Amino acid sequence: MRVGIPVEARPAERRVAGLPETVTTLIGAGLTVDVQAGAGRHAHASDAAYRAAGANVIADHPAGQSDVIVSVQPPTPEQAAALREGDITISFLQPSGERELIDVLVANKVTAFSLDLLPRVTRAQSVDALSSQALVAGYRAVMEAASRLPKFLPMFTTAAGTIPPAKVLVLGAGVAGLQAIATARRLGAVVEAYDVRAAAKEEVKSLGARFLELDLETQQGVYAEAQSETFLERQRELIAERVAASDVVISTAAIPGRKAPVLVTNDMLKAMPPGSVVVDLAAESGGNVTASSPGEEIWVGEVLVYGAKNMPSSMPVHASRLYARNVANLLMMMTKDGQVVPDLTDEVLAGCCLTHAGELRRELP
Amino acid sequence: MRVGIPVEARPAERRVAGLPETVTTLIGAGLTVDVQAGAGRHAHASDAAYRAAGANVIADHPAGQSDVIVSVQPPTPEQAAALREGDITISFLQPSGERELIDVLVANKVTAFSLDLLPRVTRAQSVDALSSQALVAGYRAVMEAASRLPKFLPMFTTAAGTIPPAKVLVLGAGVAGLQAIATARRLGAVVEAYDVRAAAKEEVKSLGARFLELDLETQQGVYAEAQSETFLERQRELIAERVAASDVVISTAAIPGRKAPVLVTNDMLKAMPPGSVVVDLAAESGGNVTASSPGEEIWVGEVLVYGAKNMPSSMPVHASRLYARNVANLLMMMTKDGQVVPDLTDEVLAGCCLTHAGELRRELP
Amino acid sequence: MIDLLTIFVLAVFVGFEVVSKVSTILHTPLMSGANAIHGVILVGAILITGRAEHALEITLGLFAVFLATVNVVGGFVVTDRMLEMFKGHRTAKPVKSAANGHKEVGE
Amino acid sequence: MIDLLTIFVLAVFVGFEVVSKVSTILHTPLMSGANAIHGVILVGAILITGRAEHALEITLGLFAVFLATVNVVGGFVVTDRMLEMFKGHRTAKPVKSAANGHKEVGE
Amino acid sequence: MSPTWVQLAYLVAALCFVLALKGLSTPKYARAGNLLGAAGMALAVVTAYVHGAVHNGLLILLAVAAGVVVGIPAARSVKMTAIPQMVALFNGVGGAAAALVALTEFLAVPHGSVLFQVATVLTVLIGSVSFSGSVVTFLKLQEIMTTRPVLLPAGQLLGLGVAAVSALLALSVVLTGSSVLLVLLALAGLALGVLFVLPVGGADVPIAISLLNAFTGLAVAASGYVLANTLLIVAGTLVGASGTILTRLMAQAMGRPLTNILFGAFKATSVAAATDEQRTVRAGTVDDVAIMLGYAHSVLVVPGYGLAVAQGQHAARELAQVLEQRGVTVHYGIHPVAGRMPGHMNVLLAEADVPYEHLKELDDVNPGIGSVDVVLVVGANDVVNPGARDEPSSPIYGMPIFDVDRAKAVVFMKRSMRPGFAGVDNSLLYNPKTTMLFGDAKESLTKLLAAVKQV
Amino acid sequence: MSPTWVQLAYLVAALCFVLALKGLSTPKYARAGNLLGAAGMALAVVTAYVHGAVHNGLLILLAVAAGVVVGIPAARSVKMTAIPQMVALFNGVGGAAAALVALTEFLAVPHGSVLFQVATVLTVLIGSVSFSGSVVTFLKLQEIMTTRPVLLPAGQLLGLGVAAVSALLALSVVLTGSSVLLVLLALAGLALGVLFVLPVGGADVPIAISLLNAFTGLAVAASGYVLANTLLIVAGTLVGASGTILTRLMAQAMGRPLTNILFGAFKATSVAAATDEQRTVRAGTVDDVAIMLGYAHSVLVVPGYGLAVAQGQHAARELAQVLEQRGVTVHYGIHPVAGRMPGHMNVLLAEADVPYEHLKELDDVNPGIGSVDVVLVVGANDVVNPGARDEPSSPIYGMPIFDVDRAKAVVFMKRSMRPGFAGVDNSLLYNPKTTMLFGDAKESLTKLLAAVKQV
Ligand SMILES: NC(=O)c1ccc[n+]([C@@H]2O[C@H](COP(=O)([O-])OP(=O)(O)OC[C@H]3O[C@@H](n4cnc5c(N)ncnc54)[C@H](OP(=O)(O)O)[C@@H]3O)[C@@H](O)[C@H]2O)c1
Ligand SMILES: NC(=O)c1ccc[n+]([C@@H]2O[C@H](COP(=O)([O-])OP(=O)(O)OC[C@H]3O[C@@H](n4cnc5c(N)ncnc54)[C@H](OP(=O)(O)O)[C@@H]3O)[C@@H](O)[C@H]2O)c1
Ligand SMILES: NC(=O)c1ccc[n+]([C@@H]2O[C@H](COP(=O)([O-])OP(=O)(O)OC[C@H]3O[C@@H](n4cnc5c(N)ncnc54)[C@H](O)[C@@H]3O)[C@@H](O)[C@H]2O)c1
Ligand SMILES: NC(=O)c1ccc[n+]([C@@H]2O[C@H](COP(=O)([O-])OP(=O)(O)OC[C@H]3O[C@@H](n4cnc5c(N)ncnc54)[C@H](O)[C@@H]3O)[C@@H](O)[C@H]2O)c1
Repeated sequence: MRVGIPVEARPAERRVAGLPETVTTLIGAGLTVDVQAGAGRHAHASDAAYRAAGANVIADHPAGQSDVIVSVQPPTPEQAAALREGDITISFLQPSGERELIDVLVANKVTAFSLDLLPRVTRAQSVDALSSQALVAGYRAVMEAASRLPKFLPMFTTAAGTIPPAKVLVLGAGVAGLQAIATARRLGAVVEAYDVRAAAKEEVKSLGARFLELDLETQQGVYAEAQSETFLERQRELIAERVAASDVVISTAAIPGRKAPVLVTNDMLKAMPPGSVVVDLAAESGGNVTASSPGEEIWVGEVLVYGAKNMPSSMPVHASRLYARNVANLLMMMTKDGQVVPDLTDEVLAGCCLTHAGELRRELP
Repeated sequence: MRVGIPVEARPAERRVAGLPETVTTLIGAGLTVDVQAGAGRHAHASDAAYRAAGANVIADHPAGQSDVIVSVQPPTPEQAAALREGDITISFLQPSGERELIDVLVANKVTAFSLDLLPRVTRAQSVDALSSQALVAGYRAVMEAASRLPKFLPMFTTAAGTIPPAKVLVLGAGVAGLQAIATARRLGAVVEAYDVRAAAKEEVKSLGARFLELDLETQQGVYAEAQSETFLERQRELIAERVAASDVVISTAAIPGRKAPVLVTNDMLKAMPPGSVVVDLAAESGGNVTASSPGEEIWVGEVLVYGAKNMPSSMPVHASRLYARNVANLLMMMTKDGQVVPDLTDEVLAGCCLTHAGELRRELP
Repeated sequence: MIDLLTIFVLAVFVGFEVVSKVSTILHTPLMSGANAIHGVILVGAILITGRAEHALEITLGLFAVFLATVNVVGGFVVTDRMLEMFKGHRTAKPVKSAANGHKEVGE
Repeated sequence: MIDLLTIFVLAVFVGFEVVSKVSTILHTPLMSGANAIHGVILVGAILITGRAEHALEITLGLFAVFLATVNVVGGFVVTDRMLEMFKGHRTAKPVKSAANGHKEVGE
Repeated sequence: MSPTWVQLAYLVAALCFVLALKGLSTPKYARAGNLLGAAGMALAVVTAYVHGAVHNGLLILLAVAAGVVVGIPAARSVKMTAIPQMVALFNGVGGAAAALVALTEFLAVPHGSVLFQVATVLTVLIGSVSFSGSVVTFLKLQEIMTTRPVLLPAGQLLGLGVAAVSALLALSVVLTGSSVLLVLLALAGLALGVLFVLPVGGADVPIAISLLNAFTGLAVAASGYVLANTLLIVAGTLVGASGTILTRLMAQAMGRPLTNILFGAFKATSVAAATDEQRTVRAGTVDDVAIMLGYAHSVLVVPGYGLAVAQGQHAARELAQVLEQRGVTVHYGIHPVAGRMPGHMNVLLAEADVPYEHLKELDDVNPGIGSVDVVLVVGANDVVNPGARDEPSSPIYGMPIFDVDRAKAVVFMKRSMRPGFAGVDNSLLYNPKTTMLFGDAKESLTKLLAAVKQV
Repeated sequence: MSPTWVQLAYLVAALCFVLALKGLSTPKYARAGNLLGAAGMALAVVTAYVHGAVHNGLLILLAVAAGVVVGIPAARSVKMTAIPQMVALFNGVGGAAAALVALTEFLAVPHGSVLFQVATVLTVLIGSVSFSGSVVTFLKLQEIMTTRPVLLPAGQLLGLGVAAVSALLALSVVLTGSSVLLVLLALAGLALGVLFVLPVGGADVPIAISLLNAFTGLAVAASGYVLANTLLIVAGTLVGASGTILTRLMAQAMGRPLTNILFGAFKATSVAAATDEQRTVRAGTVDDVAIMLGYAHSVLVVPGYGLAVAQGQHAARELAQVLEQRGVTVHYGIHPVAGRMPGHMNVLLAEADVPYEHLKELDDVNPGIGSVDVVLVVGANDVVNPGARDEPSSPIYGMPIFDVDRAKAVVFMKRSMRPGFAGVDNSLLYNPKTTMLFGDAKESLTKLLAAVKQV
C-alpha cells in the first residue's frame, strides 16, 4: 500500500509528517511512500534525501494516489474530497474545529485518525504526538520568553552589581508546562508552578521547582476537568500576588476539548514589573491570558503578552522528527504484511479513529 | 555639578546610561542629575521613576546644561558642539569610528572618556563596561541562536525517539565567549571552544566545556594580538572539520582596535548540517564569518548566519543596569565633594581619557 | 589465675574491636572463619590424648581429635570457598572527569 | 611469665587497634591522655614506698610518688582543658533540600 | 609448664588468629585472613603434636588423617547454597570435641582445683549445647526436618526444667567430682541444645548458628582453663567475643533485636518473612548492596520518576563516579518514558552533570544486559516491569522495557512495594534475583555512597 | 600474690584505660574517655594505697598531696599555647618516677631473677632518657633555649658512644647486681635523652614528645615486670603501643617519615618549616580541617576560579549540605570578580544546584565576618587578598575583598603557594589564622566530605 506525505496545506505550518528516516522505516515494513516535492522544506529534508531513502517524490498532493495520507494539519476539505473510500488519513484533526472537513471525510468513507484523540495509555506512548509536540512547545515557550525579556534569566554577581535571577511562574503543569519548568530552571530562573491536578505537585517538585500551594480543591485523573467560574475566580485571586512577583509567566492550562480557563487578567498583568513577558501557550484554544491573541505580541501597559500560535512549527526539524516517528509508530501498529489494516477493536486505534466507513465515531463537541 | 543623561542619539540603541538607582547614587555623592524625558523608555525606567529618585527631568538633550554628559553611544557631532570647555563626556566613543566628532570634542576642549579604552586592570573592574556588556552579548548570542535553531539544544530521550544534544562551537573565549559557553552548557548543549590565548584553555575547561586543541601557536596576555593571514588560513583549515560537525557556531573573536579575524568562510558553512545557525558577535567589527553582516540574517545554503548588531540593546533593562552602574562607579572615582574632577594621573582615568583640554591623548588607529 | 582473667578480658576486647565494623556480606564468612578457629580445640585434644593411658581416655581423646580435625579443616576450606567472590577485584582506573566527558554524541 | 608476655602482646594489640584511626586534631589530646595514663606508675611508687623500710628507699619512693602524682593529675587536667573545644556541639538540624530551596531572591 | 618455645609458638598462633579475624572483617583482606588463620592453626597443631603427643602418636595421626579425609571433601563438595548447614555441622563437632576434651581430662584428673572443676563443667555443658543445637540447625537447614519453628507443648517450661537440672548437675559435679554426673550433665546439655534451637524459625537459623558458634568459642576458652592452656583461652575467647558481636550485628541487619531472637525463640514469635501468596521479598541492607556494587564488573543504573521525586540525581552521579574509580563500568539506562514528561531523565541527569556518553537507550542496553552484574533500579518501576513484555493481559503490555530480569542481579531502590504510575504490580520485585533497598532514593544513595567507599 | 580483690580492681582500672584511649580517639567521646581514665586511675591508686601502703602511709599521702598541689595549678594556669611543653614536663616526671621506682626496688632486692634484672635496667634506662629528653623539649618549647636544632660537634659520635656505654652498664648491672652501676646507668640515660632531643628542630618537637611519651609507657610496662604488677604492664604497654602508633601518625600528618625524624634527628637534617623572610606557612591535614568545620557554628565558603578549574562544585555543595545537617550554618561568599568571567561563580554553583539564598555578596558578608568560625577559601585568591585593602602600592589596591582575615580561622584550598590571576602575593597565606590544605580543590573537597562524616 502507498503512504503519502503531502506538503502541509495550512498557512504557517512548517512541520512535516514524514522524514527520510521514517520513510526508511515504512519501506522496511513493506509500504510504498509518496512524498510531495518540497514537503520537507522547512524541516530541512530535501527531496533528494527522501529519494535516497527510497521514496517516490511526486509533484502534487498525494490524495487520490496514496492509500494513506499522513500529515500534521488536516487536509483541506478540497484535498479530502480527492480521498477514496477506505483511504486512511492521519493528522491532528482538531475535531471540534472543522465541521465541513469532517463531513467530507464521512461522506467519502475515509478512515480518519486524529492524534488529538489518542488515549493517553501506556501502550500508546510511542504514538503520542500531543506529548511530543507539547515537549517542543514547552521548551520553545521559554525560548520565546527569554528572547523577549529585557532581562537575564540567570543570576549574576558581577563587578557592576548583582543581577537577581528572573522569577518564572508556570501555570498548568502538563507535558508542556513541565518542560517549560525544566528549561527555565536550566537557565537559572527561580521557577514556581501551579496545576489543579493533585499529581502535579510531586511532578513539579521532581523538577526541582516550587509548587504553588493554593487553597483550592485539586483534581484526580490524567486530564483536568472543566472548572466552575467561581473556582477560576478564586484561583485568579490567589495567584494574582504570584503573577505580580514574576518576571515571566508561562501559561499552559488546558482542558481537552474545551476552551482554556482564563487565569490571568489585564489587571493582574499591570502589577507585574515593567518589561515582564507572558507567554500564553493556550492562546489558540481561547487563552489563559485575557489579553493574548494567537501569534501576536500585545503590550498591556509595560508587559508584553505573547500568544503562542503553532509553537512546535517554530522548531520544525525536531518537531517534525518527533511527529514523524509518532506517525510511523502508529502506522506500524496498523501494518501487517505491507498492508495498512487498522484493527478498530484495538483500544488505541479505536480511541483515535474519528471517522470510518461513513460513520462519525465520536460525538463532536 | 550637574550630570546629564540624554536620550540615546543613535538609532537602535535601547540602553540608557543612568537609571533611577544610579541617580540616587550620584545625588548621594553631591551631584545634581538631569535626565532627558524618555531616556529610560526602552529600559522601562519612566520619567516618574527618575523624578522619584531625585532627578531633574528636562525636555532636551542636556548638553550645554549639564557639566557631565553620560551616554551609551557617543553624542552626535551636533550635540557635542553644544558642550562647553571643561565639560566631561562618558560613553563608548569607539575612537576609530568618528573623526568628525572627535575633532569637535578637541576643539571645544571637552574632557571625553571612552569606556572602550578602559585598561583591563583589577581596580577598573567595577567600571569595565566592555566586560559587562560582553556578558550580555554572550548570553544573548545563545538565546538568538537557540531561537533560530529549528532543533533542541538539550538531549531528550522520549517515546518518539532520542533527540541528540546540539553541538555548539564557540570561537573566541573572551568575556562574551565564556558566557556563551556557560549559557549553552546550561541549556544542555555539547560545547567546545577555541581561543588563541594560552590562558583560555583552562578557562574553557573551568566551565565544563571541551577546549579544541589545535596545532597552532598560542598567545600570552590579556588581549590577542593581530594574527598573520597564514595563521588564520591554517586556523580555518583546522577548525573546518569542527564547524562542519556543529549545529551552532558562535564567534566572538576580536582584536582590540582592529578588524576581527575571519575564521569561518562560506565553504565551511556549507558543510554544516542543514538548519544550522551561526551567530557572529564580531559582525560589527568586520565579522568572524565571511557571510555575516551586522543586524542581518543571511542564508548560506541551508545555514542561517546572524550578524550581531548592538547585541546588548536587545536586553535593555539589565544591559542598562550594568552599564549605568559602571558609569556611576567611574563618576564616583572622579568625584570629590560634589565636584567631578578627574585626576588624569590615575592610571585608569588616564587610560580611558581620549580628549582633554583641547588635546587628543591617544593616537587614533 | 588473675593473669588468665586479664588475658581473657584483653582477648574479649580484641575480639570486639576486630569485628566491630564488618559489613553484612561478610557476616557468614566471618562466622565460618571464627568457627574454624575454635577448632583449635584440636590442640587440647592432641594434648590430652598424648598423655592418656587408659583405653577409655584414649578412645575419647582420639574421637575428640577426629572431630576437632573435621572442624578445623572443614572450617577453613569452606570459608575459603565462600570468599572466592572477593578474588576478582581489579585496581582502580584513573578518574574520568565528568565535565570534560561531554563529547561526541552522534545522532 | 609467658602469660605476662601474652598480656603484653594483647595489650599491644589493643593499643594499636584503639588509636589506629584517630584524626590529626586529636593527636595532642590523645598523647596527653596517654601521658596521664602512664602516670599509673604512681601505683608502683605507692607499693614500693609502702613496703620500704630504709630511709633511702623511703625518700626515693616518696619522691617517685610525688613525681608520679604530678604526672597523673597534671596529665588528666591538661587533657581535659584541651578537650574543651569539643564540648559545644549541637544536634543535627533536619536536612534542607537544596532543590526546593530556590525561593524568593529579592532584588 | 610447657617449655618456652611451645608457649611462644602458641602465642604466635594466637596472634595469627587475631589477625585472621581482623582480615576476615574487610573484603580486601578476608581471604588472606582466612589463610593466616589456617597457618596459625597448623603451627599450633604441629607444636602440640611434637611437644604433647608423648603417647599414642600414631593413633593421633590416624585420627587427624581421618578428620582430614572426612572434612575436606565435605567442605569441597558442598553446594554454595548448603554452606550454612555445613558451617553449623563443623561448629557442632567443634563443640563436641571441646566437651570430650574436658570430659577426658576430668576422667584423668577428677579432683582438680575448683576453677578446674568449674571450667570443666562449663566446657562440657556449653560444648554439648553447641553440638546438639548445631545438629538440629543442620537438620533444619538441610530440610531433613521442618524449617518452621517447632513448638513442643509446654516447650518453654521443659526448657526451663532442663536448664535447672543442668545447673544442679553442674553444681554436683563441682562438689562431688563424679564423672557419672558429668556424663549426665553432657546429656542434659544435649537436650538443652535441642530445646534451644527447635523453636527458631527458618530466617533466624543463621543467627542461631552464629550464637552457637560463639558458645563453642566459650567452651574452648573454658577448656583452656581446664588444660591451663593460654592458646585455647585466647583463641576461644576471641571467637566467643567476636561471635557475640557478630550475632548482634546479624540480628541488627535483619532488624530483629537480639533479645527478641534469644528469648523470642522460646516464645516462638519468629516466623520466616513471607508475604501473602507465598511470594517472598528479599530486603537487603545498604552494606549488602554496597558490596554487590563494589565488587561488580558492570553496573546499569535505571533511573525513574522516584529519583526525580527524591531529587537524588547528584547522589546517583557521585555513586557512579566512586564505582568507576574502583574500576566498575557504570551506565545509565534511560527509558523513553521514565519520569513524567518526555526527557525527564535527561533533564534530571544533566542537572547532575552526568556525561551524555554514559546514557544508554533501550536498544543499546537490552542485547547485552545478560552480562550486567547488577542493575540498580532507582525509583523506577513500570519501565522494568516484565509484565509489559510477558503478560498480554497487562495494561502496560506492549511497552518496551529494560529486560533487567535477565541481568545477574537486580537492586530496587524504592520506598515501598507500591506500584508505579500505571498502577500495575511488578513481578520483578519478587524475583529471587532481586534485592530491595527500601527508603527514599536520595537517602539510600547517600548511604550507599558512604558504604561503597568502605568495602 | 596480692589478694583477688586488688587484682580485680587493677583489672577494672586497666579496662578503664583501654576505654579511655578509645574514647580519646573520637571527638565525640574524647572528654568522657579522659574522665574515665581519671576514674580508673583513682581506683588503682586507692587500691594500691589501701592494700600496699603498709608502711609510711602518711608520708605517702603527703607526697601525693604535694604532687596534687604542684600538678593541678600548673595544668590549670598554663596558657593554651604552652600546653605542649607542659605535656612534655608531665611526661618527663612520669619517666623519672618509673626510673626511681625500679631503682628503689633494686636497692631493696638487688638480686632478683634475670627477668627482674633486665626489667629493672630497662625501666631505669628508658625512664631516664624520657625524663631528660622531656626536660630538654620543655626548655626548647618554652624558648628558654633555642628552638633550632642544636648540633654538637661530633654529636652523632657522642650519641653512639653514650649509647654504647649505657649498653655496657646495663649488661654489667644484670650480671653484677651493683646498685652503683645502676645509678651510673641512670646518668648515662639522662645524657642519652639530652643527646637525643638536642638536634630536633622546632617543628619536630611534638613528634619527639610523643615518642618520649611512648618510651615512658614502655618504662612503666617494664617496671610492671619489676614489680610483677599486671596493671603496670597493661597500662604501660597500652601507652607504649598507642604512643608508637600515634607518633607514626603524627609524623605522617607532617609529611615526615618516622625513620627520618628518629635518625634524621641525629643527622640534624630536621629544620623547622620556614620560608624565606621568616614567613611560615601552616599546612593542615584533611582531618584537621574536617574537625574545624565539623565543630564550627558558621562557615563561609569563598569559591574562586580554582573551584571552577577543578570542577569541584558538586563536591562543595555536598560538603555544605553535610555540614548543614550537623547544624553548621554555611554560606557562600560570591565575589563580583571571582573566576574569569562575570557571574562565573553563579554559573558554577547553579550547576551544582546550590540554592540562591545561600549565596551572599560582599556587603552581606563583610559586616558580620568577624563572627564566622571558619572561612573556606576554595580555589580563590585575589578576592581575599588583604593587600587590595591595605597596601596602596599593590596593583590590586582598591578592589573590594572579602575581609576573611577578620574571621576566626581561614582555610585555603589550593594546589600551591602560587599567586592568582593578578600575580600578586597574598599575605593571608602566611597569616597565623590560616591553614593551608594543599591539593586539587575537587580532590580535597571529596576527602573533606568523607572526613567530616567521621568526626
Ligand atoms: N515520560 C513521560 O513522558 C511520562 C508521562 C506520563 C506518564 N508516564 C508514565 O510514568 C511511568 C514512568 O516509569 P518510571 O519507572 O520512571 O516510574 P514509575 O513506574 O512511576 O515508578 C516510580 C517508582 O519510584 C518510587 N518512588 C517514588 N518516590 C520515591 C522516592 N522519593 N525514593 C525512592 N523511590 C521513590 C515509587 O515507589 P515507592 O512509592 O514504593 O517509593 C515508584 O514505584 C510509566 O508508567 C510511564 O508510562 C511517563
Ligand atoms: N570575574 C571576572 O570577570 C574576571 C575576568 C578576568 C579576570 N578576573 C580576575 O580573576 C581573579 C579572580 O579571583 P579568584 O580569587 O577567583 O581567582 P584567582 O585569584 O585567580 O585564584 C585562583 C586560585 O585557585 C587556585 N587553583 C587553580 N586551580 C586549582 C585547582 N584545580 N584546585 C585548587 N586550587 C586551584 C590557584 O592556586 P594554585 O595554583 O596554587 O592551585 C589560584 O591561586 C581576580 O584577580 C579577577 O580580577 C576576573
Ligand atoms: N500515560 C502516559 O504515558 C502519558 C503520557 C503523556 C502524558 N500523560 C498525561 O497527560 C496529562 C496531561 O497532559 P497534557 O500536557 O496534554 O495536558 P493539557 O495540555 O490538556 O493540560 C495542561 C495542564 O493544564 C492543567 N490545568 C487545567 N486547568 C487548570 C487550571 N485552572 N489551573 C491550572 N492548571 C490547569 C491540567 O491539569 C494539565 O496538567 C498528564 O496527566 C500526563 O501525565 C500521560
Ligand atoms: N583584569 C580583569 O579583571 C579583567 C576583566 C575582564 C576581562 N579581562 C580580560 O580581558 C580579555 C579579553 O576580554 P574580551 O572579551 O574583551 O576580549 P575581545 O572581545 O577583545 O576578544 C575576544 C576573544 O577573541 C580571541 N581571539 C582573537 N583572535 C582569535 C582567533 N584568531 N581565534 C580565536 N580566538 C581569537 C581573543 O583571544 C579574546 O579572548 C580576557 O583576557 C579577560 O580575562 C580582564
